[in-house]
Amino acid sequence: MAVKSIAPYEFASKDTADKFPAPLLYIGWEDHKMFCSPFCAPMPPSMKFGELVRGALPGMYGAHPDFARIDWDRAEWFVSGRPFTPDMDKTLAENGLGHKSVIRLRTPGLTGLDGTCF
Amino acid sequence: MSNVFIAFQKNEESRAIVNAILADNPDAIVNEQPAMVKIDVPHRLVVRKSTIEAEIGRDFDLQEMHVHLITMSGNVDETDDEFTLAWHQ
Amino acid sequence: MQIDLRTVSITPLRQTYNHVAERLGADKPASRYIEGTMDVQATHNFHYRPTWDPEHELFDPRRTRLVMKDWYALKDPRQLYYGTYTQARARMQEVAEADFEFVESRGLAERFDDEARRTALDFYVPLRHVAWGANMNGAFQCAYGYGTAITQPCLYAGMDQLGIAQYLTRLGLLLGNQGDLEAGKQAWMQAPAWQGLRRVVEDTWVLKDWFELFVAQNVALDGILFGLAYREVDAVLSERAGPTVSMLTRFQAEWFQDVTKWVDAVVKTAAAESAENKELLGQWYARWRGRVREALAPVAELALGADGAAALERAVAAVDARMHKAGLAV
Amino acid sequence: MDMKVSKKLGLKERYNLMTRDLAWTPTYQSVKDAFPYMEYEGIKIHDWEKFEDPFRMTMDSYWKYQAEKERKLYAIIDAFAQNNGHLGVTDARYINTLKLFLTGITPNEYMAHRGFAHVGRQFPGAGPRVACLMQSLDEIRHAQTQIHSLSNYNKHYNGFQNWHHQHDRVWFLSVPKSFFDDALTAGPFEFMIAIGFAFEYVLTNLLFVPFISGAAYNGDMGAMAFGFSAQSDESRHMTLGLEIIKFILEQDPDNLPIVQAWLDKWFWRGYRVLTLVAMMMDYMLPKRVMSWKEAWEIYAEQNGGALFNDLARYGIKVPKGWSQACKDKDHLSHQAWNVFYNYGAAAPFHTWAPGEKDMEWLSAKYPDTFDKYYRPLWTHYAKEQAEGRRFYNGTLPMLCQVCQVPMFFTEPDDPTKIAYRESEYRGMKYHCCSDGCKHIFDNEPEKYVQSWLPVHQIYQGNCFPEDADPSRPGFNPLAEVVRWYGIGWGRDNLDYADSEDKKNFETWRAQATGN
Repeated sequence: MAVKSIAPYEFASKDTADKFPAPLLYIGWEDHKMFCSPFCAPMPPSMKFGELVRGALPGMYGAHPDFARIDWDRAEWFVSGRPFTPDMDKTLAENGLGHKSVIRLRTPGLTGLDGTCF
Repeated sequence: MSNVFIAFQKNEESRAIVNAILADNPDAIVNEQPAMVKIDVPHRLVVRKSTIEAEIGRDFDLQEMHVHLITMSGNVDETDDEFTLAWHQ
Repeated sequence: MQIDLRTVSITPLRQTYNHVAERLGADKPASRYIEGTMDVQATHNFHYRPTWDPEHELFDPRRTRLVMKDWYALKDPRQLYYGTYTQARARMQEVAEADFEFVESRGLAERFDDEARRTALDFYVPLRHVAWGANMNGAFQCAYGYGTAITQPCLYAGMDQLGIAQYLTRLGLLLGNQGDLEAGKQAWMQAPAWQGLRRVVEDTWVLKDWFELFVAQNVALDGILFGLAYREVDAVLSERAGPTVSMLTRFQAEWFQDVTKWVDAVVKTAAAESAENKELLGQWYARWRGRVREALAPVAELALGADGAAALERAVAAVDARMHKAGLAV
Repeated sequence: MDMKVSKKLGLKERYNLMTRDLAWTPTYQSVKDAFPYMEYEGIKIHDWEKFEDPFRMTMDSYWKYQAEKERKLYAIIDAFAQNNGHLGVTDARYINTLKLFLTGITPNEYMAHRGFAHVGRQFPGAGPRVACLMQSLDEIRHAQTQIHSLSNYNKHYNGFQNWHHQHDRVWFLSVPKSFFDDALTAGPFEFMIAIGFAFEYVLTNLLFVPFISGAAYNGDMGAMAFGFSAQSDESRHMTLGLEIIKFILEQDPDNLPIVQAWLDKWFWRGYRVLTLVAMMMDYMLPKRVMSWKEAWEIYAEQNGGALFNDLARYGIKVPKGWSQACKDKDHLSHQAWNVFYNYGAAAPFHTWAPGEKDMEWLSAKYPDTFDKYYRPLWTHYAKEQAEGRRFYNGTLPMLCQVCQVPMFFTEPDDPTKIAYRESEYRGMKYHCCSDGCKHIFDNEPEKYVQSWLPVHQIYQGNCFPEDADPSRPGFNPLAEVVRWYGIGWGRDNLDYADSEDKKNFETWRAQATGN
């Protein structure tokens, strides 16, 4: 199905990659809905995945008591819902992440405040 | 069976309208809330001009009811003498 | 515990909304007209283009060739917002109701001069369709215009025209019967005298420029037609057969006075904005004045016979004078 | 009192002469040129005369009754202002619901006004034209009476003053704004199903009755007066909505699948907007009327159920997202208020964690879910706040491409898992919060690629004041966005506990009770 319109109805997406300082990456931490929604942030494609984890995530998630308890070796990652094993030393682009990719982090054993997934 | 309903602001005139509705619809269920009164009736509700007029002692145009209405549910049919709300199924 | 809140003397933090204060140039109390009108329409960051007009934004100043730096300059001197609008019209309708009641209860319609009755039915009854056309156009201006200051009174005027169509319907039923309404519609659809006017009305329905439509409908057509119908024809019928018809059309006569204040103010402000606007408004007025004048000639004759032409010229001259005063080169 | 014409004529016949009989089919211009938007949506209308007029009101009665309502309403508004009625409300937390109303609802009353003028011009049928135009008039009434009623609050409390500016810009206000933009940019028939039927008939009770009853419960005579007065027009609107859907369905069997698809879409779009009402009812009212869940059961499940039962004779089915919406009722408000607690710095009203008494009520109203899922969150926040660490989320959220709500909604059968839905269109990914929104996107991607998503716009650099300099050291993007929103930092936003509103309200109330 497509939009029904009286005349041609084609408009460029408002959110193509060229309009941003860097491609957008969406990041969610499973079972920690205290951060009410996944995050959205521009991330340089040249950034190493490890830098994302060490550099960006603490600022995003550090306020949660579980964050300090994460065992990063056991962390599980997903891209668009599918399991994914990131290479920490490779860049986001080399890990296959592009504009508007969604990654999710699961930290087994950590299920939020009183186990409520918040 | 589904209910139709109608709700009015609470005031002197709607008090009379509500009384008329209760007289004409024996199955009506009244739900009083602050500043609002809601009436549910199974299937069909009728508001009669003549009953309201008897209640308030003057001529009453059914369209005057609009001033006090809050909400309602059901198919409307309006004539000079009657206003009805009904579900057809 | 009974608290008497009136005894508390509070210094307000602010007097009005910020966008209103900016327009007033200071934070001071604003009228309800101003608070309920200024900047009420959304202006930025529309999400989607209309599927019915993908060339434009949902609200888009480019739907007319007229250009205003600030569309809220087109204020209504009557300061009508919904509350004052309905209360003003309720007062007028109360008077109209009393007039209809009086004509009916005293049997004035039955005793009305038959020749004058024929003229009144033949002339006024088809005008209910002109008013219907005006209602469509008021809706158009409101829907596709820009800025609440102008779109708001456009809808009010359109709804007034619906009311006028309904008063004319009652006039027809009071002086005649349902058959006279049918005959009036028949004349509207087929009688040669009415075809020019019907063509004008239908032509206004396909105008794309809403401000040109404002000039065509509210300035030219309303201006000339109401002058003719509710001054010229009314005066003749009144002289010939007493004030019965004047009573049944009093709403229209009062309304025309009221709405003229607004229409003239809008044209004046728009023309004063720029030489281009003035030029454009002048062109639009010239075009529609010519069309309406031509279309009304047989209608004026139908009502007034040989005197019709002069009456129509007076009605046209009155609008010319208004437009001249509003700054158009007429 | 309607127009007294010949006594022989009944109400319907009289009204016919006053409306339909005025119209004619143009011959000097084609019907298609005079009514150009009637065909492209694929709806087939064979006979506009078959439309049943909902209420047969002529303009003179309209003016008369509406003027009477206006006189009464403004008398109350004036008295409320003169008597400092605002100091009679339960407490100043309540006033935040009014800020939400003025910024989120009022501008959309205005949108409805313009939308009904548009369809009221475009329909060739005289019956629906007149009903639509009266509704257009009513809708500007609602916008203005709200602006006027809340004007006095604006004089004494923070967060009302920039409603116009904020409506076009602030992140959560793009939720209701995009909803109305979506409806107005659709074709005239879809607009009628979207606003006239789905919104006015199916959902409006859930929006207004709780707000107005909330005002009544919390001692706000002013808001109660404008709310009830507006509602008195609503019965006309609801009836128009119901009559128009029946009319379209009766006109041609081919209309059914189109209408059903619109119902599926607009039920879901409207339900997402109601998220704001859910949290208002359960969390923002100091004294609560009923829970969101109870309101949903009465007005959606019972009443909506009866309605769809009635429409089944036309082949209409309950809208697609209905059963999910019914499942959500135990969770929606709690999850939604957490969003505003998170982003309380970026909203022009105050937020707070519910206190112990509030939580007792929530626990009683939501016995299966509140203690199990939500109480620990609020307890944690309260503890953090007591220790000087009131939690604010400093990173921008991912938004749904369609409803534009931050992606907080959980899977229908698992309230612990956020739902992610992804589509691809022309080589780009688009993300939605639910099957409902994804379905809407997939049906009309050309429309939703245009969405002005506030978070993305911030990252594109479109949401900073002109004098902001992102290259300056120490540039604080969030603070600059808040400035661009017209939100006074520390005055209009942040926690209620530290607000000027709270302090002023308490001071003024103390003046009323002492010397």
